[in-house]
Amino acid sequence: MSFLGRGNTPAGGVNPERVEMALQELDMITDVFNKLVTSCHTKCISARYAEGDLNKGESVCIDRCVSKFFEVNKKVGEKLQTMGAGAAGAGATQSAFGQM
Amino acid sequence: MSFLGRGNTPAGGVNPERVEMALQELDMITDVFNKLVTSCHTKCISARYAEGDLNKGESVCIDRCVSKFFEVNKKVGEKLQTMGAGAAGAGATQSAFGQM
Amino acid sequence: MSFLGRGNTPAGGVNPERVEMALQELDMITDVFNKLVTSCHTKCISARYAEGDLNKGESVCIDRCVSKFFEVNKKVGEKLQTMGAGAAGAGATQSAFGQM
Amino acid sequence: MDFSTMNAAEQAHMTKIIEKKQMQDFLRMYSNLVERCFNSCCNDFTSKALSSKEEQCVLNCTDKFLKHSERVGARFAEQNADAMGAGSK
Amino acid sequence: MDFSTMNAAEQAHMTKIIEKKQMQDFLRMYSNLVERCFNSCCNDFTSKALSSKEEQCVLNCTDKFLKHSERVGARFAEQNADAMGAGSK
Amino acid sequence: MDFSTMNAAEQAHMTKIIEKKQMQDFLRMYSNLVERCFNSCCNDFTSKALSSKEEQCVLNCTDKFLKHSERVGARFAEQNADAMGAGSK
Repeated sequence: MSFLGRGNTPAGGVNPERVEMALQELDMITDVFNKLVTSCHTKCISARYAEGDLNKGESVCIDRCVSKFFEVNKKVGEKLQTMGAGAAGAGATQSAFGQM
Repeated sequence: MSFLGRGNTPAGGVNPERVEMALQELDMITDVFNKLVTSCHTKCISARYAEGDLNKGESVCIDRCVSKFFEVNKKVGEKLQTMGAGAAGAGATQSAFGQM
Repeated sequence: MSFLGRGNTPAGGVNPERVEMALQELDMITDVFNKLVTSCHTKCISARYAEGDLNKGESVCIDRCVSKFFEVNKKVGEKLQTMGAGAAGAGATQSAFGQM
Repeated sequence: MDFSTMNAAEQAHMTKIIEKKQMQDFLRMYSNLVERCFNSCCNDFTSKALSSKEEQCVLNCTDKFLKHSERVGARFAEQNADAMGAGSK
Repeated sequence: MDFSTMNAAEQAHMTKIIEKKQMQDFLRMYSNLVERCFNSCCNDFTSKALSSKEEQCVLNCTDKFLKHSERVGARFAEQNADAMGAGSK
Repeated sequence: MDFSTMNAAEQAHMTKIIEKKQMQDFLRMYSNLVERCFNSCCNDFTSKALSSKEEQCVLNCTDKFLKHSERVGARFAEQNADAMGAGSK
């Protein structure tokens, strides 16, 4: 997921652009992780809550779920690159500011 | 959706209040657009994904969906103005800070 | 919900750390309030919308719903403290920055 | 929430930020309301115009949601006051 | 949205912020797309590898979602232009 | 994520911001947990008090969610490490 470029480094101080990019990458990772937790909870965890431990079936399901989620992440990323869809993402921002 | 007022302009520099307002309006538009995309996807797109193109029925549905969503946006806005409901929105903020 | 500690106060100016903490607490309260509104709406309000007023059954349901939600909030908080789960929360942040 | 430990400059600063947040809260509430009432009330896309039945549904939905939020807010404030009375003193 | 009342410095400042927001919008769209297509297409967890059927579903889902967003964006821009023509002049 | 290209001042700055984010992550996780367990466990509003059955459900729900998150986090870190080993070197 290290697809954000990096700016040039100054000698000693803080390069705000580079910190900004690292933070954007961190927010992205946190966002993906939270979606992964929610999706795999929906797919694997019974909502009956008869006990507090993960049972064998749930544990195995989680491992496979994370693995498949990463594969889907990769496929979607490749598809977006093929389509050159960088532009399509910011629909509202573009629609609203088309005249600038 | 241009319902946010504008402050006075200084001669050459950046008026932070006006930039702030424009950003708030931009965030609002982005938020509405994202909700529109999600709602019309739920209403119009079959989750079977047998093909990658929009079929005729889906395309027509999207056009009508956007149109109806704007009408609902207008009706809700008018209703809120009638009710003078500006106050009701920030429930938690007010509940939590009532004593200040 | 006043579980965030407070820093030392300077004489006259603004202590950014303390303001930061108060804002974090405010965001938390707003977040909980919004979830409460959504959950109790799902539990208590019929989606038929035959009239604009809350009926007797809906009103009583809302009161009980808020009360139960606070009890659940308390139970979850106690459980998290027992488990010392402060660490478990920031999964992605830790996963992504484990090597720092 | 208790601000008595804050000095005057901090309280003034907070008040300004809170006013900004209230505007943001209001805008988000507005768009949530549009989304919620659209999703509940509009299910027929054979026409692009809102039917009178759909329109009435949207008005009732808005009305009821605001009354719901107000009631939840009132109970929330009571419970919060109770919790703080018990907790912080 | 109308920026004609802004001076050059303000417009330049806005442009920079908007570019940053477009990047964030794109990243969020990406993760939403992964979540959506995963939830719709993956329902069998007897294996950890994506089946060819699931993979095709994900590709179609991505494709269709982007076409959907583009169409919604086009209609949105039209409606917005109409609303502003009627509202602000 | 790889911070080796950052200088010491930048790393210190990042560490401080990350600590703040971890607090925010924790608070959001807390409120998500309350919402999730409330929605799953509470369906009877003939009383305002939590029944013992509902309480047990909430405790199990909390317990299980944390164990779920930990397991997902462990797999996530492994996959991320794999992806970065393959991608950046």
